[in-house]
Amino acid sequence: MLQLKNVHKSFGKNEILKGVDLSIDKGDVVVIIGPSGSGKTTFLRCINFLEKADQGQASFGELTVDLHSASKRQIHQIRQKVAFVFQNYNLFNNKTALENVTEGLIIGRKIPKGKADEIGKQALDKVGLSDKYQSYPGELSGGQQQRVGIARAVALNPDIILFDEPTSALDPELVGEVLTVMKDIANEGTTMLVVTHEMSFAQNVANRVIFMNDGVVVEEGSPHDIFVQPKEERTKKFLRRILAEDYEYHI
Amino acid sequence: MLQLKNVHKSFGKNEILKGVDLSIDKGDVVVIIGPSGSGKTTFLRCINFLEKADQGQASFGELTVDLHSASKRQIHQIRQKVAFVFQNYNLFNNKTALENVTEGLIIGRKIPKGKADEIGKQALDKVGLSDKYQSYPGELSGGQQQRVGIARAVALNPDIILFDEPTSALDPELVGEVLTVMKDIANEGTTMLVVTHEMSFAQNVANRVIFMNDGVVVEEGSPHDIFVQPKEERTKKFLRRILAEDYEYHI
Amino acid sequence: MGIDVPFLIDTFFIALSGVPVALLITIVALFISLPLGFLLALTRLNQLPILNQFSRVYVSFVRGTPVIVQIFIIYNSVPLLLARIFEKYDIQSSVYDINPIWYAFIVFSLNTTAILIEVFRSAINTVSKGQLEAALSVGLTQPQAFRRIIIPQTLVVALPNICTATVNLIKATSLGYAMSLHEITLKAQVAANVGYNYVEAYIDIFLVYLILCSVVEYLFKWYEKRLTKYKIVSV
Amino acid sequence: MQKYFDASYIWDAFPTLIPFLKVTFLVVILSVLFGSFLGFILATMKIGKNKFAKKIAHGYTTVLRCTPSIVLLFLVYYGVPAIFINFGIDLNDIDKAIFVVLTFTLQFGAIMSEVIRTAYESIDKGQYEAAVSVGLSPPQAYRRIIFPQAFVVALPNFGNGLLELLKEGSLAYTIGLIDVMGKANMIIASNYNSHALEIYIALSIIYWVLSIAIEQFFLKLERFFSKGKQVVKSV
Amino acid sequence: GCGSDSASGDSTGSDGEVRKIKVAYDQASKPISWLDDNGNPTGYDVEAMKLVDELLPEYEFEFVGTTSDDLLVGVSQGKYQVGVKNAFWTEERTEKFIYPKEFLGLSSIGLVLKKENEQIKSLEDFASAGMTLAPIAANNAQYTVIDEYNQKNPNNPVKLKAGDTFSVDTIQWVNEGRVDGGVIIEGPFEKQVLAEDGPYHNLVDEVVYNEFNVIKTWPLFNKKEQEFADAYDEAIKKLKEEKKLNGLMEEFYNRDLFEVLDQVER
Ligand SMILES: Nc1ncnc2c1ncn2[C@@H]1O[C@H](COP(=O)(O)OP(=O)(O)OP(=O)(O)O)[C@@H](O)[C@H]1O
Ligand SMILES: Nc1ncnc2c1ncn2[C@@H]1O[C@H](COP(=O)(O)OP(=O)(O)OP(=O)(O)O)[C@@H](O)[C@H]1O
Ligand SMILES: [Mg+2]
Ligand SMILES: [Mg+2]
Repeated sequence: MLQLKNVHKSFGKNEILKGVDLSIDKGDVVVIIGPSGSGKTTFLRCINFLEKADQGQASFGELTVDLHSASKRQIHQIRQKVAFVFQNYNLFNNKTALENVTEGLIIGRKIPKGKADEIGKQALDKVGLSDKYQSYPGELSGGQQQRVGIARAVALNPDIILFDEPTSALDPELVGEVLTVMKDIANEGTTMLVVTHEMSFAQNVANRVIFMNDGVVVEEGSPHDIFVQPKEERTKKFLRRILAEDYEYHI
Repeated sequence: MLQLKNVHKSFGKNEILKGVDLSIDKGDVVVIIGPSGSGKTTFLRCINFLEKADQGQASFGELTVDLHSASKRQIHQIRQKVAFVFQNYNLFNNKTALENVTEGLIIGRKIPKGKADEIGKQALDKVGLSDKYQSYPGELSGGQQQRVGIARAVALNPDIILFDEPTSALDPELVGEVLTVMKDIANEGTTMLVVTHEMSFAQNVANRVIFMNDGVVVEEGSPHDIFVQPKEERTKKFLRRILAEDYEYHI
Repeated sequence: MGIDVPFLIDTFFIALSGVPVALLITIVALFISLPLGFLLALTRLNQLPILNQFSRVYVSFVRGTPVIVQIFIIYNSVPLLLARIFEKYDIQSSVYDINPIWYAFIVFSLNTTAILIEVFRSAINTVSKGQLEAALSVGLTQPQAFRRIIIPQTLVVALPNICTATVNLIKATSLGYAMSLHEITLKAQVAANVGYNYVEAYIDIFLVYLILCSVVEYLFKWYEKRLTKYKIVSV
Repeated sequence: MQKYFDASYIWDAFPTLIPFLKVTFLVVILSVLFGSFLGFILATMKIGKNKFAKKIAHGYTTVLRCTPSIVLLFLVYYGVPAIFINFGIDLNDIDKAIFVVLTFTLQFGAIMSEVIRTAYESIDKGQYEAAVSVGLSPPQAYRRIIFPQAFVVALPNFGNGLLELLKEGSLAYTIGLIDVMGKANMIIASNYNSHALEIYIALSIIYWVLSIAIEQFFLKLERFFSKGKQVVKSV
Repeated sequence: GCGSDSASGDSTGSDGEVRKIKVAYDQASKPISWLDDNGNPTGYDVEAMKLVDELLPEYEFEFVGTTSDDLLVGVSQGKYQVGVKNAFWTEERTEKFIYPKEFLGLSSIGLVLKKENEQIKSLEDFASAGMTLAPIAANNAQYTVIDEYNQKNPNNPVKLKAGDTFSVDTIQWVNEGRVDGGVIIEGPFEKQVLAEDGPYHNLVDEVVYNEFNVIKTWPLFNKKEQEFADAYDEAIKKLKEEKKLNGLMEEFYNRDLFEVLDQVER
């Protein structure tokens, strides 16, 4: 359903993405892991044109666009198909939870307000925020804010939702709350591309895990392949480091 | 070495601490765990007079003071014995790493600059920042900043160091870095009182764990007592929730 | 209309000779109002009962009324009051021998203080409480913590606004002519009176202030760069 | 002091002065309107990528900040018609108020450009990204998400600028446009310069009340528009 | 070059076409010129110019109220064709403006003093006594008078300071003792102190006015208005011959200064 080919991106002289390919089928839940600075965030942002790639193609079903030279119309078309959940939520501070969810529907999609409110409420219900329609972001806890962020993405009924470390700004007790919601959504068959450090989520929910390092995809496969029998030395080293504490405690 | 008795603290009508007692011996590493809002931070802050308790005594060896009515001189005396490591580092933005460490020595303790620089460099070396003496906080990663925070506390050579969730503002890869440093310091025999969500640290490093809830100490004992055979229902419930993810992954 | 060029040039230097007075007033006013504004800003932030109310009323009056009116009121009523006080306590010096520059110091200090209270109030707010707590926790006393940690950081945030306030202050000193102060505007106007060369005089006034204020602005920018060296990377 | 100070002059001044607020308001309101528009354009130039436009906008701001208002007023009052006369357009007969409004528009524009720029820059870039990511077009994102938030940030400074303008507006009198300040001067003149203190006290009370009202109004506005705003602190 | 005669300055007098003239006046300089409570310009200078207007059918005067600074800039630049502000004559000013041949009015200028200093009759006396003088606005003719005296008497100068018209209430300052004396024109002194309803009539026994000079005052013409200035000369001459101005003097200054015209030096 979504194919990305040969995505390149430099900041100044720094080449961050050195030709990344990726193909996602409908219903897939793909998790990207990798060390800090390896280009995971940059990659997601290129897909959504929040960053303009230097080179690369994206195909959504029929529609194929060049990531570097896409026209305004094409960008708009793709953004309609893709939703983004940000690490630091980025909720609209001046809108209530419900308005945050309906903004894209009413203004972006031209759905009548009544209908949009209905969709918005359903989405908020789904993430367990039935009682927070009228709250402003400032009145919500971190976990609740991130759930609104997810509802905002879900309500758009996009072809795919991109998550960029959706739990890393949360404190430990709130992480569970958000992961549970993501798991539910995945189970409903939503296509998802998730950058995360939550290994348990990757193990339990993903059907494919991609390990990125230094701007390239080093290794990809099922969670079992990657976590239990990684082939590449770099992957092993990374997993050792990130899982160290947890192992230590359980041994 | 440090005894706290009957610490009470309210904010407005909200009673946050409802008579907390604690006794720490030289060389102890005590970890406080407990749900959000249970008063852990408030308790630490009362010890250091960053918050003025409504009631309670603190004894440091000979010196006994009333937490509510301590004089400026007494407060200053106690602060000289106690160091604090903040969750969000709170490094002095306008000072280099080295100056951050030496500020308290030169200005607070009146140690000559030459000598203070020497102590400061040693402390920074200890936390692995030999090459960052002249960096400003803005130029350091989160993990490095927190290590400067620890060096700043260590350099004061205090009787006890208080840590308030020293790793919770860090991203997962940086957590290890800071915990390692803390473990080293503990192994050198420094007395430490640590609020943390890092269960592995509590298990491996602490010689006593305290579970706080709702302004009181619910249960305390060795890590084994608390994690493996907790007595109180509230403790069990809390542990189940906070450990849930980790378990899930390892099962 | 014809510009009298020799006059233009001569008067430029006459106007320029008013710069020291303008600068003296500016510097004295800043010297008084920087610390005073900072202290009063603290009283407002800490909601000290009486001082807080006082500084609110004070700020609102000073910011709410034109400077020229304040000058007038001070210049005309203070001597009256002083004269009575002198009389009552039998002080043997004449109120009217006081150099008017003292009134300028009073008016412009009062004014700048009011503006700086607001500038500092918002700037202090941007320095997180944690900075003070950290300073106390490493054993600094409260005054030490302010001097070494809080004030330097506050200053950085406040600097652009202090710059604006200073430029406005320099321009406002031109109102000193109402108190017979030999500053830039008055000097140029006196020179203009003989031959009614007002066009030239205003061009000179314009040039002198433009140069003076641009230099001040430049100095502030330069100083700001130096102060913020620790900030550059974090952006 | 009673001998000179006659409070009845204060009371008598009010009814004479107040009608002239009309002129003050007219000048202020029009200048604020056009000045904000100009400020918006300048701010866009400063924020944008075009280096040349940036330089112009910043240079404009510096020069206008450094020019005393009275000089600017003369430059506009005499300079603008002088330019237009070259095109055969005679502006000498148009209302003085237009020149005053033009002067303050130019000045207010410079001040507002900085207010708008800093307000815009204070809004997290993520807000824009989130908006386009839910399918808003860039203009929609600005209109619906960025501007409403920047507006709240700009409000207090906008209020300050307005108060400043209100007071500066008294300058209009220099070219003979009679506003409250001008009227006060004329009352004093018609008393042969006597009892000026009382008249100025009445004047400052009017200004004070006015600015308190404006201040309160802006506080209300700020509270009203910043409904969802606490967020910023909590993140 | 900026000038007025391209658009509004159609040549005078021809074909009975009426030319509009803007007459600027200082609108806060009672009783010489001011805008009265009903919004009408009046005062000696203004009323005299109104009489001039009546005699010049080919010109139509429009009175524009403004401040002294603007008047000077405006007339020299051509925005106003003529301005009246109790202006005195100096050599240098003739470079900037046309001074006509005929003066417009007379101004009695003197010192306000405390009763006890009544014996001070001249600037020489005043200077010798080492007395202090109230500040005078820099753009005021009185400033020039004192300044010129100082130039002529460098050994015995008056302590001269410039200030602002509105911040200095000369009579009060003298009475208070803030200064020993002030320069003032007779008209305002009459109206403030001597007049029964004057605001300082209560000081009538405390302060005195000692005239030290009577000076001619002039309208200022824009440099391009020679033709108009000549027309003015014709008209004002006629008015003086018809003694029309003497009445105005009485009305605004309570005194006909034409009586002392032969003693006037300038
Ligand atoms: N706007 C930018 N300008 C310059 N360099 C940038 C920019 N954005 C990102 N980078 C650099 O690109 C590299 C990759 O950043 P990216 O955020 O994609 O990494 P990441 O894999 O998401 O890391 P993390 O796990 O820490 O979020 C980093 O070295 C970063 O410094
Ligand atoms: N300055 C304050 N004013 C009012 N209430 C406060 C203040 N500081 C803390 N509280 C309240 O006191 C309670 C305990 O706060 P505290 O920060 O001590 O909890 P904690 O155990 O550290 O929680 P966490 O794990 O979330 O840090 C909370 O309900 C909090 O809302
Ligand atoms: Mg990232
Ligand atoms: Mg806490």
